[in-house]
Amino acid sequence: MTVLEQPGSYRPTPPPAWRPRTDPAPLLPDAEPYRLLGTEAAAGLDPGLLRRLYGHLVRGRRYNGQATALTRQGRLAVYPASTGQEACEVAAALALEEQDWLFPSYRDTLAAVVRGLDPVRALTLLRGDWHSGYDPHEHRIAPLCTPLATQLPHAVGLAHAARLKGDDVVALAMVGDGGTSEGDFHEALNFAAVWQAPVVFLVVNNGFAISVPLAKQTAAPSFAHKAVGYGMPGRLVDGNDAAAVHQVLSEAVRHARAGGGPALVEAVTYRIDAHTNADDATRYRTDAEVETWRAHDPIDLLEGELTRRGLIDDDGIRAEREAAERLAADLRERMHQDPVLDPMELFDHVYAERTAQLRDQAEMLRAELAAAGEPGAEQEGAR
Amino acid sequence: MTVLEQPGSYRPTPPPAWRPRTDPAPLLPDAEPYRLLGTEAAAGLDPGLLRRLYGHLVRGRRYNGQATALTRQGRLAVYPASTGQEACEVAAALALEEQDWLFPSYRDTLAAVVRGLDPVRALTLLRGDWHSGYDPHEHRIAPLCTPLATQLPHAVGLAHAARLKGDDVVALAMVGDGGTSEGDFHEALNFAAVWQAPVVFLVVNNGFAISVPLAKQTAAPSFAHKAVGYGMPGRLVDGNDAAAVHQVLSEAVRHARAGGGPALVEAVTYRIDAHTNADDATRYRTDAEVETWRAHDPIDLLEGELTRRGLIDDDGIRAEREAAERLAADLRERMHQDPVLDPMELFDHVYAERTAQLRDQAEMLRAELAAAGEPGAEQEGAR
Amino acid sequence: MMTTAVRAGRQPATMAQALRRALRDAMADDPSVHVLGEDVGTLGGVFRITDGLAKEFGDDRCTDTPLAEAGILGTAVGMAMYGLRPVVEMQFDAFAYPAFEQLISHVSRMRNRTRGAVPMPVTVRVPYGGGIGGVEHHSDSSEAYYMATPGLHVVAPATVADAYGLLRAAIASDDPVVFLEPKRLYWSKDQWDADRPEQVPGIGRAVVRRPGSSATLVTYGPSLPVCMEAAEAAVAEGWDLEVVDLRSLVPFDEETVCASVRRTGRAVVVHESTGFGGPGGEIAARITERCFHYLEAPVLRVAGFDIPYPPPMLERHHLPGVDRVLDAVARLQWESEWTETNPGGR
Amino acid sequence: MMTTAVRAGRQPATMAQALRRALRDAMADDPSVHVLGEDVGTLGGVFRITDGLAKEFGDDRCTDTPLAEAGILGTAVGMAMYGLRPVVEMQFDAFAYPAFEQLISHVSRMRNRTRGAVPMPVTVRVPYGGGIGGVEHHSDSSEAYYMATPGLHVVAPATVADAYGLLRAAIASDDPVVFLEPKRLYWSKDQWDADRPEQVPGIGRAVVRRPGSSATLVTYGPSLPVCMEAAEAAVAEGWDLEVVDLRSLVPFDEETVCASVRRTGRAVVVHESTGFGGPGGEIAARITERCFHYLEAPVLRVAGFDIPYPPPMLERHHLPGVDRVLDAVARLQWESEWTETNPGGR
Ligand SMILES: Cc1ncc(C[n+]2csc(CCOP(=O)(O)OP(=O)(O)O)c2C)c(N)n1
Ligand SMILES: Cc1ncc(C[n+]2csc(CCOP(=O)(O)OP(=O)(O)O)c2C)c(N)n1
Ligand SMILES: [Mg+2]
Ligand SMILES: [Mg+2]
Repeated sequence: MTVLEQPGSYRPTPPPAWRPRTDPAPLLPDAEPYRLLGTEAAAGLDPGLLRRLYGHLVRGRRYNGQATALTRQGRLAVYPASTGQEACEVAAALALEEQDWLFPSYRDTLAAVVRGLDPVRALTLLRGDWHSGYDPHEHRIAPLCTPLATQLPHAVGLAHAARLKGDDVVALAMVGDGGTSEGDFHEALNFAAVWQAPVVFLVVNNGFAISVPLAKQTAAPSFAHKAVGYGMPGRLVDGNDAAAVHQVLSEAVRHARAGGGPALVEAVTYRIDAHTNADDATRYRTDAEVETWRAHDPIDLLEGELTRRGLIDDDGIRAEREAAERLAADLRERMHQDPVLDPMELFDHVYAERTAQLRDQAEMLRAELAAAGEPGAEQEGAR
Repeated sequence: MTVLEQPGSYRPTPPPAWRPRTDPAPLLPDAEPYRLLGTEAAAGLDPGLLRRLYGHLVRGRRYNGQATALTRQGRLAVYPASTGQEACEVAAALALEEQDWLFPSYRDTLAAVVRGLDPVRALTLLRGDWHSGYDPHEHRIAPLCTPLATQLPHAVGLAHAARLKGDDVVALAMVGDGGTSEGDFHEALNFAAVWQAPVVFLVVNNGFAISVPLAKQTAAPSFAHKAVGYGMPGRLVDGNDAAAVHQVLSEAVRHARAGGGPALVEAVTYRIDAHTNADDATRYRTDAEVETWRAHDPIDLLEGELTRRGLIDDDGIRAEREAAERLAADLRERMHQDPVLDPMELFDHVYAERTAQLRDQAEMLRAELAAAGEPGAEQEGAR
Repeated sequence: MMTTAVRAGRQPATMAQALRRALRDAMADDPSVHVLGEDVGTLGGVFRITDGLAKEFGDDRCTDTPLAEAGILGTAVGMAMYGLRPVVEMQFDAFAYPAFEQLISHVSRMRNRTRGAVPMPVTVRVPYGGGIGGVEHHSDSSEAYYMATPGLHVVAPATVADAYGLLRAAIASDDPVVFLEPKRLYWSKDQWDADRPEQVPGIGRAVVRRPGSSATLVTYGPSLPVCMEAAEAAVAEGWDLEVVDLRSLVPFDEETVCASVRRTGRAVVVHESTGFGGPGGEIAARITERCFHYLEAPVLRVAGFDIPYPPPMLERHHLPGVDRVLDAVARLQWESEWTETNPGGR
Repeated sequence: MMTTAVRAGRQPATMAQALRRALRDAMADDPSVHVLGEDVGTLGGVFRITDGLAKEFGDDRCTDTPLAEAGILGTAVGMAMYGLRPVVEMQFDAFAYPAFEQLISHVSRMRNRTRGAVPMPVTVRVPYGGGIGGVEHHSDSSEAYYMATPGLHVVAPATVADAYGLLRAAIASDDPVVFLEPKRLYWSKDQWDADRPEQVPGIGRAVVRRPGSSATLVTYGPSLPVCMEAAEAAVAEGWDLEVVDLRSLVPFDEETVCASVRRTGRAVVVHESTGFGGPGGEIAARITERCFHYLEAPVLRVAGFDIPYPPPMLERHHLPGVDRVLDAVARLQWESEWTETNPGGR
């Protein structure tokens, strides 16, 4: 199936509507994931940035550990840890400006926390307290999204709306390797490219969708190779190299901000913990595989770079670890306080105003609560 | 954003799960659509095949014209003509073996007819008689599919099932440029690639989805460039060059049959008629554009080749046209006979057996028909 | 441009014209209103409801999207998060199905999820119902799906004035509204003054279209004209039927419906959607719960059959027509039968 | 492998075990049965219902698919066209929504479209309902959507024996079956002999789980245990409640339900799904149509609130429990009240 270019005497005119719409070459990713740490290029990196990334990684790791521990204590309904993937979480949050928007998936509480969200509020959903514990507009973080890939078109719509209004806003949306298989992934990328919306799609490829390994998820050379099919650049990066992820994402964000349109970044990483605390990862992968990835740990990689370049010493490392412990202690303590929930609130946000039916139902619940002497009943009169 | 390959002293091990899964290069299409007619390569083509293609094109064009005329006479509810796209329709049908399956979209009645389906039965849906007028198993043609792109996963499932059973079956599924934007397109291609199912996807890119032009549908260099993102070969072909479409599809079918997995073929063509008889194409495109495409007509291209090579003379051309007229006359005549419909059949195929509720409803309708002296009532007793 | 075809003063106007005018006026009044969908721009929509909007307001306000319903609704969610008021057109009822996940999991729940911080002022316009000779997938009635989804308003106008007023109200609403446009009423006409549209009292208010005393027909959308005709025909049979047009299924105006049924003591719910699991079940059950001791007979339902929508040549057998409505009314156990069919009494 | 944990003879067995055994037996009996879904292979499903199947029958018979529900159901359609019997697992109720277009437009209609030439023997297993402390999107009850879709059977077992029998029947059916598995009953136990499963009389037959004379509780799936408990508690109040387990919503067993209600004269429909537009409307309306003159009181409904499923910490307020069922029974206008609330009589 090669194109034979041998013009004959009456060679037909080419189909007039046909013109290669974009040059595909620059849209294709390189064959190997981009890396910075340990390469000479790393020498040019801002030491301050590296220290910031490092601090977040160390605290992020501790945060993942503490949240997982809280599930064992019944303080969280469930926790999908990003242990091992912290470089992606941290870099995604730091690549954005204040006015930009982050669209996290359910695994990306850490990115939200790094962006400034109170860690306890970030866990509201997973704690089972309310569906989302924060006002998305406050830090410009969309609610942690559970139905896979459905947050991607939201990011496109928001970025498009901002662009139409002339606002300087980029949206960064995170999705897993499994999530790329959903139709919404495809539709979102296509809308973004057609509208040239300022969106950066970050595929956090951690090798598994629960138990399903990459080979059962895609046959593509990489997820980054999908980009050319939408007419946007695709980039492949070592997801455990915080500096590389940060650089690639920052460039993509800058490109989008400058009107260059969307980009797709695939970060190759690994989920060190099970899918969630409820999952048993030994059913579908070997400890040996986990170990090979532990040898490529994002914290070690960055710590190595910092140490080698004399940007951190043992005291510095200890200080970061202590900060992480303080964060964990604070989280532990605050999560041990029972949240105060008002059951009557169940009827408050279904619509801007309760319907007649909801008023009846609220009345019924109020009466039940009153009969049982439970809280919630008394406030209701005031509504 | 280039990959810097400068190994440092402690260069981190590469992410162990990372290996380029497939070599992307052979999956990428050439920049220009593949053409045969008018090139020297055409000289190697089987004259018999060219004559067959030509006959089908001429009859297909007439069929499109006649069916459109029938809508004006109220004999068809609606007709989405494939005028100008006949090369794709004919080549798709002829690229398949007897045991293979065709999955047409609503515009592809012609492909079904070329595959052997009675032209009148092929029009059942569009006539408003019943939803599908044929047993799909008879010619291995899935029902003409209206919800866009939804037939693509069906093709994948069927081809996969056949492969699991060890049967030698390839499925060829047709979809429009607009249809590629749907999530089902994405999911189907991904499943096909992961399962290495013997499916050929043919994107008939006729430049418009009703009124929406290509530039509002995709920003990709071509639809064929989407293939690499799934890990299957993508090929681009001049959709008005029947010989080229046939060759590319036949190769893809052979490849799939041999266990090589799926392929994506984009045929670049143009819809000469309006979207359907109900559409007013002057609202969204110019006559001048249509004219440039008329100059690249699939029948003219093939007729030119045949004439130049002395494979057809005026008599031969006349004979084909007469055959087309006979087909049209037959179609006209048979379509002027009112179909006989039994309203009671409405309850027969909802489930294998009527539910109690459907029995009640059938009884009600039977009584109504009887009261009105309409047919349908009398048969019912026998059910 | 057909918009301007509606001249000053009360004139015959079609529902399509009123809808178009509502979109135009909403866009003119509020720059945050954006229309998006398949073919809504250059073409003006396959039913021409958005005709002229792209020309008047530009492609950015009235946008031809790629062909992907989940993508359309999903991007609308993002636009709404940023403060816009997207009005989405689904080309036909059945082509809204690909967008169900976005509709159910996000459009209907985002406000609740965020404790009110992120409302979803999204209007989803759905040309719906049959009776237009459409081939498969072009005549579905899917209101039952929407009704079963808390967080959505579900509206179906049946008159030209309501089409305008309710669409304006839908677009102005801070909650998501599924706006069902009865396809076969698009070209129905009423006297209507485009420059002084009647006030429609917001979403959630039913209206008595015809007062009567013998029984109540409860209906909405494309079945309203059927019920009005049935009510006229019923006069000859000695029945004086009241016709209630629900206008919105959610919120459901229990008050108006129940007041009517309490007065008449008998009710028939009429809609085109399939009967089993359709909207009529909720309506009949609710009326019965609230009005049981006023009822002389069970609330009956006249609906489409429990089958996939039939092919055009058979659709007349499926659609509830005047005769079926009258048959149901006849089965409402009028005096003479009452004692017969229920010999033991209660 | 947990399958083998069910030993010979009547033993305590969980619904999860019975479902697993049903899949296993169906696959062993019929090579055309294929299981597919997310994590159904190596992991055995997030609820472990497919545990061991991939090992026993190979990856081609029990397949971990890419993560795309429309793709799963859409390919299942193609597999069914080729003569296989796909059993699809949707990981949770709410994650079936992306597959709605395939379900409505194809799975439910293919037989009808092709005049019976292409039946759709597809089973869609849906772990459904709440009460398991799941976070958002993990506790939906979406049976109303399925009920409103002609062409689908809708089944919901409530006992271990039914889970086995109905799943076998669903897989054997030549029609598509949405098989709703009450998540919170997965680990409920019954005495059950895996090697001699009780015969279950096919899909479409309700069963009286507890005979009674005062009123009928009509329910299914996760609400059955609630109703049984309520019936026991009601004895103390002097009520002898009959409990009807529908087992399948489609086909709907009018006969059994109406026979019961005609006997008792009173009925309460109980389910977890939201009330408005939920399954109970159809059920109540249908009972009323058929049994009006036997009814001493309107058919009442006890259902989830008309809200998106609440967060885990509040779900106990949402779920219909024993008290709400008893409250509804109390409102069935027993002798003394009857005259009070309806002074004029009828
Ligand atoms: C639409 C949808 N289907 C299924 C699920 C259930 N589910 C939750 S997480 C998950 C795996 C996701 O894998 P991936 O996208 O790779 O993200 P990761 O968990 O690895 O971060 C699945 C199947 C879901 N949340 N949404
Ligand atoms: C899911 C879905 N959405 C919308 C439609 C309505 N519709 C029918 S044809 C069409 C345009 C299709 O364009 P394309 O895929 O390019 O095929 P073509 O008509 O050009 O052959 C649209 C929007 C549909 N049939 N299905
Ligand atoms: Mg993953
Ligand atoms: Mg097209």
